[in-house]
Amino acid sequence: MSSTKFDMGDIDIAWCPGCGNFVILNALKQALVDLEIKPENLVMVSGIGQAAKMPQYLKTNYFNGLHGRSLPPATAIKASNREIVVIVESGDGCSYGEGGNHFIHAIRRNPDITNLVHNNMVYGLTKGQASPTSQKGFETSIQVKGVFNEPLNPIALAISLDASFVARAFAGDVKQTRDIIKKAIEHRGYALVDIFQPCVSYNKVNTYEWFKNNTYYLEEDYDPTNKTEAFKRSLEMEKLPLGVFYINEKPFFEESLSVYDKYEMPLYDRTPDFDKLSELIDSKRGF
Amino acid sequence: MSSTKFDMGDIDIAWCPGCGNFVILNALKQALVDLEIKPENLVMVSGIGQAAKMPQYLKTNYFNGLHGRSLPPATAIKASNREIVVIVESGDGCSYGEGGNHFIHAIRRNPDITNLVHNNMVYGLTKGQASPTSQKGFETSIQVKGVFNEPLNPIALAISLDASFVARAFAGDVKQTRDIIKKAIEHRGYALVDIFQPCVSYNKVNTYEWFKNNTYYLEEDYDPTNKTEAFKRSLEMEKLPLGVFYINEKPFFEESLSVYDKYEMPLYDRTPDFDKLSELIDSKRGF
Amino acid sequence: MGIDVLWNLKDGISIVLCGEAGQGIQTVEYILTHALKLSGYNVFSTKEFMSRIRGGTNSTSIRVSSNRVAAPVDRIDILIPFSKGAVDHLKNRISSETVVVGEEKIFEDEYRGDNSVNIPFSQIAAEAGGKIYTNTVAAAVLLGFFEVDLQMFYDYLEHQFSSKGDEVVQNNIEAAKHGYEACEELLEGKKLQIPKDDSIKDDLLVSGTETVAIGAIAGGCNFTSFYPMSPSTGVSTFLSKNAEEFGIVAEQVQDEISAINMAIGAWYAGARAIVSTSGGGVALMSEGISLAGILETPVVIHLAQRPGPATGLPTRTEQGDLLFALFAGHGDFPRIMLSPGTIEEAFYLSQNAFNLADKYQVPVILLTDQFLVDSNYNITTLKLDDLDVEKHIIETEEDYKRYKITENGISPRGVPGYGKGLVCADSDEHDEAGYITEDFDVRISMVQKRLNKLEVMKEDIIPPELVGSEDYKNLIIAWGSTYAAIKEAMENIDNDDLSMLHFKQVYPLHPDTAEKLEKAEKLILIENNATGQFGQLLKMNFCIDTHDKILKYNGLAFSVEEIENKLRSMLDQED
Amino acid sequence: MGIDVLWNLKDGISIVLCGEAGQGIQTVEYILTHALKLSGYNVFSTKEFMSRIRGGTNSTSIRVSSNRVAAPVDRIDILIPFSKGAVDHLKNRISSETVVVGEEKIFEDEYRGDNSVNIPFSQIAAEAGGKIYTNTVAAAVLLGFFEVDLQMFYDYLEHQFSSKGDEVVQNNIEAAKHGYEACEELLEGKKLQIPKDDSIKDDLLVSGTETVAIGAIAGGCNFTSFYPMSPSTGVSTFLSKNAEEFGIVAEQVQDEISAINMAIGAWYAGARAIVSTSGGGVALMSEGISLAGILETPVVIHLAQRPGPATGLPTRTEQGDLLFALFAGHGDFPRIMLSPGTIEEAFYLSQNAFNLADKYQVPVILLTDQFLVDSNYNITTLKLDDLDVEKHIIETEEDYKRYKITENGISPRGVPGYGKGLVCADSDEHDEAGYITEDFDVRISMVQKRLNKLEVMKEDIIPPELVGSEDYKNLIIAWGSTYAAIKEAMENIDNDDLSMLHFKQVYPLHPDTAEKLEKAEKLILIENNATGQFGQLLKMNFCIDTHDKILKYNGLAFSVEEIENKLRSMLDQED
Ligand SMILES: Cc1ncc(C[n+]2csc(CCOP(=O)(O)OP(=O)(O)O)c2C)c(N)n1
Ligand SMILES: Cc1ncc(C[n+]2csc(CCOP(=O)(O)OP(=O)(O)O)c2C)c(N)n1
Ligand code: SF4
Ligand code: SF4
Ligand SMILES: [Mg+2]
Ligand SMILES: [Mg+2]
Repeated sequence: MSSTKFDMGDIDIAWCPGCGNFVILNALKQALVDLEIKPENLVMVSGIGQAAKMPQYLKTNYFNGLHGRSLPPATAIKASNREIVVIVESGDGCSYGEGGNHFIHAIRRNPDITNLVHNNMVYGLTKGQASPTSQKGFETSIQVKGVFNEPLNPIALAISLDASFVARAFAGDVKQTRDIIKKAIEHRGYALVDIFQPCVSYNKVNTYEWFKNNTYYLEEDYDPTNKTEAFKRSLEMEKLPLGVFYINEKPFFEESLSVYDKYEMPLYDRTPDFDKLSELIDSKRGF
Repeated sequence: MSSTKFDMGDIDIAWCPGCGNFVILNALKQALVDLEIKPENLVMVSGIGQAAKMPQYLKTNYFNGLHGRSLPPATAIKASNREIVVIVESGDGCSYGEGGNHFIHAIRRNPDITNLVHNNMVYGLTKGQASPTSQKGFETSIQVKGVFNEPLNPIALAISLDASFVARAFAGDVKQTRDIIKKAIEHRGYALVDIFQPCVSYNKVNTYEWFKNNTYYLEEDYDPTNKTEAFKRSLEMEKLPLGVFYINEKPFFEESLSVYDKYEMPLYDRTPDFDKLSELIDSKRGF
Repeated sequence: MGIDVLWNLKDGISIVLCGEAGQGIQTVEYILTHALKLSGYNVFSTKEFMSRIRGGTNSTSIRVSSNRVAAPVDRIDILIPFSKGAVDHLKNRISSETVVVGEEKIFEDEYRGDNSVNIPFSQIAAEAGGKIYTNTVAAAVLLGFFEVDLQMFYDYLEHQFSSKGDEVVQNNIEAAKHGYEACEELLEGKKLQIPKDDSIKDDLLVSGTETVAIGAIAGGCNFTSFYPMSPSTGVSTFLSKNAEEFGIVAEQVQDEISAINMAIGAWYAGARAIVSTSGGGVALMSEGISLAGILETPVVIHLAQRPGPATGLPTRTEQGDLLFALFAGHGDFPRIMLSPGTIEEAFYLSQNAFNLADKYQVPVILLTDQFLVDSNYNITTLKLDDLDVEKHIIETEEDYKRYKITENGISPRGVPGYGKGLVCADSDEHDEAGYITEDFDVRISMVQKRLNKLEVMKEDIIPPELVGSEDYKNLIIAWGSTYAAIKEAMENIDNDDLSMLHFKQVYPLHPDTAEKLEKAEKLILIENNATGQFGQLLKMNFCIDTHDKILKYNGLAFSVEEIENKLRSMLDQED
Repeated sequence: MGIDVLWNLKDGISIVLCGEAGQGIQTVEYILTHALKLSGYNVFSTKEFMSRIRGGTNSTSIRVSSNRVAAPVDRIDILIPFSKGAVDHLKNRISSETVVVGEEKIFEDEYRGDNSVNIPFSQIAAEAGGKIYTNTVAAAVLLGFFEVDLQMFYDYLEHQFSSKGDEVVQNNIEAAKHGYEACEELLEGKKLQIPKDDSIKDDLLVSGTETVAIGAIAGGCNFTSFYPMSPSTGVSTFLSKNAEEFGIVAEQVQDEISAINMAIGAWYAGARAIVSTSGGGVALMSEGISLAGILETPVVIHLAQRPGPATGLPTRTEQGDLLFALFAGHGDFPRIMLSPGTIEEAFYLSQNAFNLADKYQVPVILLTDQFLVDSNYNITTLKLDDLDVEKHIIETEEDYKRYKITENGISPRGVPGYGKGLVCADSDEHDEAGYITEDFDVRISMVQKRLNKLEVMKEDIIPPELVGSEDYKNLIIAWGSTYAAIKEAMENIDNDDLSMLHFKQVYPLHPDTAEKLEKAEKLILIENNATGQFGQLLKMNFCIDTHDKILKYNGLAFSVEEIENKLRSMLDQED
């Protein structure tokens, strides 16, 4: 891949050789370049995990917070400075396990951010336990008899909550992944991209091969604005569809914030109006 | 209503006169009597809120835990003693706000418990803030310009996660509510009953009247085993359907627990096998 | 005796309103305190109430006084019962001097002391147009005891009810008139002789909740994320209501974990954020506080304490979260903890919290409690003149390093999008540029850099206030909201050897503290908790133990008499 | 010199394996330590590794010794580099006595001291069938230094690889043979002269992780809910693997909040539950700990510490969560905190934690750290004979009251479904029967009842261990996992005036502690954290300050030499 302004140069990347994360990194960089986003104007927000190391490998601003807690700071960053592009990137455990409550409520709140979830169906960084998306029967050091719980279907869940943009990608395909990411970033409102990402170290079931054999792209003429249809497609299990499942253009969070009614500038540039505050204080002299 | 073995006698109930919670209390007691459940054999588990005071008003065992945290202890109680009937009861804020992550993962785990959510579309106990199910535009002391967020649709969400039993009731109708609760308790696996509950003090929009005018019962011949259909019905907004939306019989959590493979008795009745443990320890003497 | 016992009162009077939740006692309180303040009386009010919306028994205690007062007393001069059980609820506070005023049928079966008078509030109201005017009648009756400008009251009613139509306004005014007249009849034209002072009319009448929130706005707060929790919700509500006016992003979120992580994100982006919560909320925020610690991101946390553990007594008061808040969050990192003694201080400390957080890039915890936030009284003003929103944000250069090692340990803080540099913040241990590192030496330098702030911030530590003479033998140690009750008790005792050292900054402690403690022969610790947590903190810091303790933990704040009696018996024992 | 420097070693040898994550260093460690233990050598191993799955540079330090050892040393006698950068990673520990053994091409560009020998591991492996046998070669080479029964090794290989087919087994054995021969050639038939002891062959070779988990099972643990988090995950993994065999409900849950609330629910229902986590997890559990406090529900929490704040250094070690854990959770309530000094103690304390929790109905926190849980060594046994699973559950009567006020404050604990009574547990303040109350007097009695346990539990406080003479002048104060390193350093120094007081129970502290501290002229605090947290705790409890501090907080455990040197210079200064 050609060099971009987001390249970090010769750094040590802590991922395993062959990991799907490398492809996602490339796809993202390409998307950012294509969209002409400036590094200074981007904040990557992540939780903790292998996927969550992503921001370290791009030359840009980042906020690498707590495991499971990437969406709240991301929402706040965007609300504090609308001029910034905010991309949240984390793993399936981080996003749907520890971070599950933020996930469902971020969908409801609909901030204008992009959420890339590296879904390797396993906990990578902590060495191979099941994640919320691990498939039934998946055996690990902990789930010795295989996973019993129903895997979480993030696509169906997001659609059920009427998310603004819902897509699925596969890290085996850098081009389409790049394109889906681009659409997600361009979309105004909360955009989820669940990315199938092979983990070569801990997931020997859901491999590149497996994903290739068990996925296909939604048809060209697929209409992503029909919710029930989108839901139906999200339930397909025999072969898992890839692409943009659902788009639901609606007002996004920052549009609801009165702070931007009169002024454009980000919050860091503001000071309180002491005259008004004096008035408020004085109002407490009366009834 | 006739007296039951669950009656507490002449106690001071901390709910407002006219609150929908009274009806739910009655419906629940009737259901318990009809199902011939013994007070000693039942554990009510709740979070914190007005709805969560319910267990105080029934003569039975209870575990009144933390706000938002009713499902984890409930799951554990059932797993520790399968002979006990476990009913979780809490408000919409408790269950879908603070407790959102437990909600989605309890659905996945599918313990054999019943979850009654008193959905008054408002935070009662903390005096009238919006809850996750508050409708758009709902004005409160905090949401002074009305609620902006998309209300959470618990029925759609539960179906999207393939919950085992999903129903909605309305506290204006004690009989049907009782019957739905009975079905939920009888169902083996996680059963959600979202109960529309008028809050006469803080929700002046979604009143008895409003619920009456805006709901109807699913048809007699409605088939609750069709997931896509159930989802579709869960999206109906003009009039909100009541009844059992979705039933999906599947193995429940306690069936996956090897502790009950050989022995029936609850965990409190067990002691570790020191002979086996000696063997385990001795195995550490070799390679 | 009846009403006559009241004529002895020269300095002030204590009025208690008691009834069920939902009966509108707070409306009566509001009218009474505001009308009296506007008539030139000092007023103070405080509430104790149950965790329910309707029913139960709640009370509001109001003091009207010649001096400024800010603390509760046990004494009740006039008790107005609004519901059955009200008089009984307060039986321990009823003395032979207490006059119960109200509808006899409400309290006839209960112990009501020696003096009670029947004023049929609801009947008067009914005559004026309906029982719904009962609160207006009650307020008017109470105003009848004082020299007040009634027109002001009528204006208020007009303003308040104009949206409900002329009839409602007129009925209210009618009810007020009749109530006032009923009182005049009862008093036979006499009035209470409590001195007024015209200058008071111009005072502010505010609650702790309001001063915390106004302080936040004055501190440049433009972001708040919160989850409702008694007794902290009022601050969030106030900020939400004023969000549009003052340019604040105010968002109720799904849980406290979101609240703190949002607030930290907001500060990272250059906003000034507060989270307002109670102990249980801070428990959930503990990991987030630790995050702020390693990110060196400022954040302001308002912790309005209530009695724990867990849900505890949700609407009551306690100072039980001091040590918990001090160590909340894993690992070693510095923080600042402030705890106002008065509602004025609540304003200044809340304002200052934002500057301190920004300057030192640490979490600042403002510890109040239900008593403080739910108390109201008149104060002369909240001065903005000398206050500054001190921003410590820099415009970044291309080679900007967020965690640059500097002499004093504080790395200039950039925000994304302002300047040419990149701002990389990391919850893992990181190098100067913010990237994850496992280098052992870098780790050491980062730990030292963070902890070094405890040194640097010494210059800004708010010294404890010495109340009383410098030549003390007995020194009371106190912090936070107990200030006024102790001070008033001390004034009553009037003992030259007795002073109080009151802490407004409870961590880090001022370095001169040890010296001041050592000067005393006897240290008397007064805390509204069960284990004397601040005493433990003093030991931990200075190896100095207190000799006596006055602790209270039933869910109520200290009354003046309680402290006075305990102190007197301690001081007596000495002789 | 080369290999010859090794012949001086009589008491023991320190071997370090260093390479990338994923290279299988742990396999070599496993073979080596087990084969040597089974041959009659004392062994100890400890790891330091990065937070990544492949790549980077990790090392495992192994000691083979005539005495039992349980602490790391800085000294390296034999260093086996498995990857480029390995030798460099350890350059500070390489001395003129260090022999680097391995493939020259890996370390030729790095500083490797004066003695290195080339053994082409991978080439030998290739000859035996492929590079994948490199680890087997390396293990065999290392075994070549010792007197070992090779057949045992071959049996292990056979057992280990039988599922992969005969060829793999044969190739492994071939690789092992060649490796061993290569070493014999190098040593010219000589062997290290470290004394063996046949009785060691029967020892257990276990890690801290294993002893904590086995202790839990011995304590009757039959429930564990957890969310993975380094370095605590091993305990959860062990329990999960043995869940079927020992009748344990072992469930990985969605987050730590679920974990603690489940565990509390399980105890409520009569199970015996543990949660295993690290500091960040306990931060999230803070509210749940407070819940256990007011419910008076027992719960056992294993806190395996790692350096914070926040994510910090996820795979490293520290003792930085002591004060945080002590005060985690809002409100005042008692708890017990245990911290093993050795892996045997980890077993006994883990077992005991369940009995203590059950007896006193409080949260019991077992504080370990990455160093302790990831260390392995041989111990004679873990004795079950004297251990009891002491259950404190009663069968309830019809009028059962969960929170009955009793003389000592402990209310007999019933569980639902066992007996005729009802078990009502409430996170609000409650009356004896468990129902919510706001009665002020009941509140006081419940607070006192809960806090009174701190008195009652004194009888079970584990006294600190005095290591060294009773007649000390200088007393080292330590707690938890630093035990062995300090003890060995003390043995090396051999100073009669120097003793150590080592705490295994860190809260509440044994009442005799003050007396023991006061006896010393000088107190030397040794802690693996930046602020001397245990020292602060001592001050808080006894108003006694320590004089000197040895603190370490770079993410690594103390080595023997480090402590020895620091102590020597402190003691020297004295003279
Ligand atoms: C509060 C908390 N709990 C647990 C952890 C440990 N932890 C770090 S990453 C991780 C899971 C990673 O899985 P995932 O999010 O799927 O990311 P991946 O490594 O697979 O990319 C866990 C459990 C943590 N850092 N913080
Ligand atoms: C951790 C925590 N946060 C906040 C609260 C305060 N709180 C108590 S009940 C409640 C909301 C109640 O709303 P809901 O669950 O809908 O129940 P309702 O009262 O409407 O029945 C809140 C926010 C709490 N007790 N604990
Ligand atoms: S463990 Fe899995 S997810 Fe992590 S870097 Fe390796 S291959 Fe990728
Ligand atoms: S506040 Fe609402 S929910 Fe609560 S008791 Fe009153 S009516 Fe019912
Ligand atoms: Mg993953
Ligand atoms: Mg509600």
